[in-house]
Amino acid sequence: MEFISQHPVLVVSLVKIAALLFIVMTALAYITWLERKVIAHIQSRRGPYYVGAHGLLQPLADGLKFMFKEDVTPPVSDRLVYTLAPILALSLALTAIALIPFGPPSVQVLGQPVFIVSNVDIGLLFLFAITSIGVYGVALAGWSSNSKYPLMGGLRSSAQMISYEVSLTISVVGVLLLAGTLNFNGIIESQRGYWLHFIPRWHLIPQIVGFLCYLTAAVAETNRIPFDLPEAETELVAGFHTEYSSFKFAMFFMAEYANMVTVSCLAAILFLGGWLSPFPDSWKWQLYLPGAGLLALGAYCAWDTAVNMKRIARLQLGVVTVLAVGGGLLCILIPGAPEVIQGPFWFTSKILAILFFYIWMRGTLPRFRYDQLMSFGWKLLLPVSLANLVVTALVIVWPLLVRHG
Amino acid sequence: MSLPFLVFFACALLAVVGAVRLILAREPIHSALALILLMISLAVLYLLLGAPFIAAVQILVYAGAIMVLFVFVIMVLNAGVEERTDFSKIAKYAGLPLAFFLLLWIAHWLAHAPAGSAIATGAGAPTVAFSTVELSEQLFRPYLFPFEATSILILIAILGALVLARKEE
Amino acid sequence: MSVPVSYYLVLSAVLFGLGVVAFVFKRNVITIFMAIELMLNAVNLAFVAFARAYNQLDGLVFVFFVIVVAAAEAAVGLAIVITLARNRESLNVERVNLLKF
Amino acid sequence: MLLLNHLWIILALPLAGAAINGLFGKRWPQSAVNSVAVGSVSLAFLAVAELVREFCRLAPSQIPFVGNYFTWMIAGPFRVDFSLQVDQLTVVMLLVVSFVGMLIHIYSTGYMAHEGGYYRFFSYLNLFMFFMLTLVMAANLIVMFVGWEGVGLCSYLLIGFWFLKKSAADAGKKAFIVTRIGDFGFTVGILLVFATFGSVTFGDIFEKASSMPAEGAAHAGVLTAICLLLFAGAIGKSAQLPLYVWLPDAMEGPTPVSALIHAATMVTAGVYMVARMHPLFSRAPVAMLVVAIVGAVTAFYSATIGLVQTDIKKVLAYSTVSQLGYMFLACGVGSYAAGIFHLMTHAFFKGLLFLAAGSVIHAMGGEQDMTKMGGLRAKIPVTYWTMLIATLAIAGIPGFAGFFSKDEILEAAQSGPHANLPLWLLGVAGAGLTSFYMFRLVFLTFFGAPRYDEHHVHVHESPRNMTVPLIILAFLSIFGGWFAAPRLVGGIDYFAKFLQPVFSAYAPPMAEPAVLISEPHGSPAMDLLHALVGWPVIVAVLGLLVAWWFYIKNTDAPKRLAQSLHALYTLLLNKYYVDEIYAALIVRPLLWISTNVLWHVVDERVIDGTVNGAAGVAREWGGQLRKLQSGNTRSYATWVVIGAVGFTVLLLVVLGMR
Repeated sequence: MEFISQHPVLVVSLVKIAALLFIVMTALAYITWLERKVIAHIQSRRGPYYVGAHGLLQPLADGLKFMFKEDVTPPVSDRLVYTLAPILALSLALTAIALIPFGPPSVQVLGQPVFIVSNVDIGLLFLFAITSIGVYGVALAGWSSNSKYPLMGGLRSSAQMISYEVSLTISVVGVLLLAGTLNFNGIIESQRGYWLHFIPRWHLIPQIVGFLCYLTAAVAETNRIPFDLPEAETELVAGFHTEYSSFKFAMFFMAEYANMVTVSCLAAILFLGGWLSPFPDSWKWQLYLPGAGLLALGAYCAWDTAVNMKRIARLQLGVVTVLAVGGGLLCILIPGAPEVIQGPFWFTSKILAILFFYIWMRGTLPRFRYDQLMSFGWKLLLPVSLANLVVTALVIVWPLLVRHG
Repeated sequence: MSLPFLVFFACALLAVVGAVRLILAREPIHSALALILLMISLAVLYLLLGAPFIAAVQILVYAGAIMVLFVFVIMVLNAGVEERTDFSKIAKYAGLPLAFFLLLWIAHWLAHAPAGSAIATGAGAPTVAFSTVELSEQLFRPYLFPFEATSILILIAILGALVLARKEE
Repeated sequence: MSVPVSYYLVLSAVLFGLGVVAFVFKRNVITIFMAIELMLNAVNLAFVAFARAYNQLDGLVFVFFVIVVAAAEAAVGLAIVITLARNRESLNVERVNLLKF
Repeated sequence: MLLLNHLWIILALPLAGAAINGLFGKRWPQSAVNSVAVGSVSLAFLAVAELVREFCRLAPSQIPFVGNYFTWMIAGPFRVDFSLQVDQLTVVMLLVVSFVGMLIHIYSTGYMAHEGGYYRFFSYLNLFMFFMLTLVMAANLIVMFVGWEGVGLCSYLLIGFWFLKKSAADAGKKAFIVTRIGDFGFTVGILLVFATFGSVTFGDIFEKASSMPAEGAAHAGVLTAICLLLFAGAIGKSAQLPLYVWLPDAMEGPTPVSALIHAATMVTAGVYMVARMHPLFSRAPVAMLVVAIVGAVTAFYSATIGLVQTDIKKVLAYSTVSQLGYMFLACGVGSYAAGIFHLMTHAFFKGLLFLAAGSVIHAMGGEQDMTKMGGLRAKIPVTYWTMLIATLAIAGIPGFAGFFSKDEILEAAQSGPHANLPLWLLGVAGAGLTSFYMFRLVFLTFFGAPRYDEHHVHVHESPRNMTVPLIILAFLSIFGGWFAAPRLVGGIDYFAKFLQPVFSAYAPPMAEPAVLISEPHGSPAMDLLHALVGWPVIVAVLGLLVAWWFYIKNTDAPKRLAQSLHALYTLLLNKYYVDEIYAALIVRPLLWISTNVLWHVVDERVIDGTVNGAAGVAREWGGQLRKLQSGNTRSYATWVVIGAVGFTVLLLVVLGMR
């Protein structure tokens, strides 16, 4: 007991981790739902529809299904590694999120910032460190399955990840040069302020090239279309997780989405000003934006419930309506709540935007060929990001050069 | 038993286990994994020593790049279980004992470090961490030349690797 | 109360010794490389520990360089391993004994 | 003052010539090599001329003029500068060396025209000039020694110029080794000089020496030792008894070499050195006496050998030895000026004789045996006349150069401060013999009936570039001695006067300077008469007549005489068996020792044994260590570990670094 009192950090952190895990997990689940929906609409389908209103309970169902399916482990596989791989993948993916600040550090409880699990001085470096280990999940999975397709998939993905990690990192360095720090909050703070009083000073604008490079590399890092060769169904059945089933497969699945979230968060932090609002502080009405949004959602749900829903679905959507309206009212009426909610609100909205962009790409773009992938990564992406870095460095150093001759 | 000690011994244990596994494992992959485990625990120790930057680099470069390379190569070559040939006599009767002797000697020597000497006094978490800024100052001012030299070294290594691994048609 | 530096040094020595043993007793070229990496790591730990002991950054700088060199060494070494495996269909150093009188 | 401030130019010119010819001459046409060689030496001569002009402008206080160029070596108190100096003596030597050298270069372009290794020859010749000039211009003993050894080297190279001919190669080696014996003395002498005076620079030495008392015969001391040691060097270099044996053999070299090195310049280095060191010699009467005796004896002795030689060049060689003897005699009796004077005139007429002999040999197609010549007078007139003049000069016939110098020497020996009657007698006898064998040479060569096959040998006069030098030298052989002419009529010896400041500068108080004015005999006419009918002249004429009687009047007389005095004749013919004696006494024992002790024991057993033993041990160890090279990487690793542990133990336990 006294041990705990000695180390409040631990307690608070544990609480925060638990909360974050819960939120993220659900979020992941519903991101899958979102993806399916969006793609369905892109392809003019309806997508999940029957499990709950608008298929809202679909993720739940999937989760249960994964739980209760038989967990097949190929007898020829290397058991230890075979089981280790998915754990590694998911745990690392989730660990990375622990470094993300979802809101300003100023919001504190027990002297500990609420919206960030660990505010590391060199957070970015750590993030990259963790993601860089993420490769093992895939590689080991491919190797330990001890079968051809997974091996190929594992090789491919590890090669691909190594290759694109380089340009990913380099494309970020430009931002670092501008921000002058590796700390996320620092980076975000460095984007505070406005050009011409209304254009936010996000690194997106000076680092547009870097941003594009980053997005591309990120997509490749997360093995998503158009870079999803490791699990290219047409070529490799399902790539590295061909042999995996039930919950282990689910873990890979979640890991992938967790990674998506991570890179989106990173993009938001580095280029889009993190939890900063795009509008000048002077515009007070933005404080009520989150609440208003929720209320609007509630209103829509109410109308939908009233008009389209039948029997049970009515109940379900009704619950959603109540939650939305209640949440909205809380966000507006509780004193101080609007300020507190600002950061997370903007941050999540930015993340959602980027995720939507991901899904959108998946819906539209075809898949690369492997050699194309490699040559693109090494011969186009890397040089461009390098050039971006060099130019940025020059621009930053130029005044010094001029001053000191 | 305060936290730093707890962390230290945990990591130390992990590291030693990793090293031993590296030796005993017959699958190269297992050895690699053991080594990765060791490296990560070392990274934590670096954190404990207040060198977060080095810790990050340790994971990023060692675990994240070098070991990935190892694993990758192992997979490419599909390196199977290593066959046990008999030890070379010298290794068995001279190398092993000597190595352990060396080990014990140094350990003993360090463990009985004269009290008050720099290495006997406490270090790590409570004291302030090395600032990354100062480190970079060091790296780019007094150690600039070696730094550049290493960059050249890396370049040459890349070229060498290309030349060596190229399939000769 | 924090951990004495000498503890770290002992650990480093132990790891180094194990690295040596691995280096001497492993047969797989790749594993032997890993043994080398292990030794380097042990040395790094010692470096950092000393840096802490004397509160000097140079130790860290050296670690930095060691890591860089290790990276280069790994790249070249693994390239060699690949060619080796390609030419001799074996990773066993026992089989690689052309360098003989 | 250009050259006085840049004395090194005079040295640089021939050195450059040697370098250029030696490096590039091989591919060049003869004309190019000629122009480089002759050009460099001619320029050197012009430089000397300019130097003399500037020298004459100097105030007496500035003489000797020393030019110090760089510090060569410093070892504690031992300091050697590369410094050159100019005084009257140097000037004389420079003029002689550079002028005669130039003439001989020109002559060689004709004489060597058909020889292989043309560029090599001229490269050596230029190199010789360089060293000779260094020798005469040196301002300290070490630099002088450099020149001294350098000329020795060039002499060796040139004697063995036709190194494919064994006799030539051997002669070269002989010259080198024999002179080395003398040089050993010279070296020790230099060391002793430094030990005594703490310096090797002439100026310092003489300053210190002049403050030392002269060492009488009773208490011969360090000065005597020094002088004797240095004189040993001179003996070797100038082919005096007992080390003269190399010079006759040196005739194996090309004739121009004999003329330049073994008549005009190098062999006179000894005389020059003695004259240069006169302040020491003047204070060591014993040494002086030795010098004089060696000189006189050599003069007579080698003249006797010259009587019976049939090889034209051998005769000249022995006559050279004997003339050098005269020079030393002069130095020995304290009349250095006379010695140098004779050195100069000798350079002229002996150089001329050799060149003329060369011309004869050239004409005869390589024949050197006088018994196979004869009657060449009409066929090669220029050679004949020039050679005749030279003969008259060396024989000391009044009016010719040799007369004045030799007369001075003999007079100094007869009535000089260190007069010594036995030596004078030897000298006079030598003069007679000289005159005899020289005219014998001339008569055998140019008079009487041809004794060669006229169908095979097509006698022809030499080309212009050979005859012109002959003529010039002939001119000098006549008038080269007339500086001293006034002395005969009680006037001034301008040559001696010119050199007087040098020899009187450090002269010991007791000994008055060298003879300037002969003691009056009354009227100049009487003096002249007295000089003209002096013993030297008489014996010279006698020699001439005897030679005429033997070789023109009744030509079978020599044989009869040879039979009647058979023992003596063979003795002379075999040069007193000196070479054989040396061989028996010195060479064979040396050879035996070096073969049986140094070679078979020391070299084969000890040295080779050591080396091979070391190699064998290394091989053995290697054979053992080789087994470590198992090709097994892990065993290598093990060794590394063992090494590491060893070092740790060393650090922790042995050195106790804790």
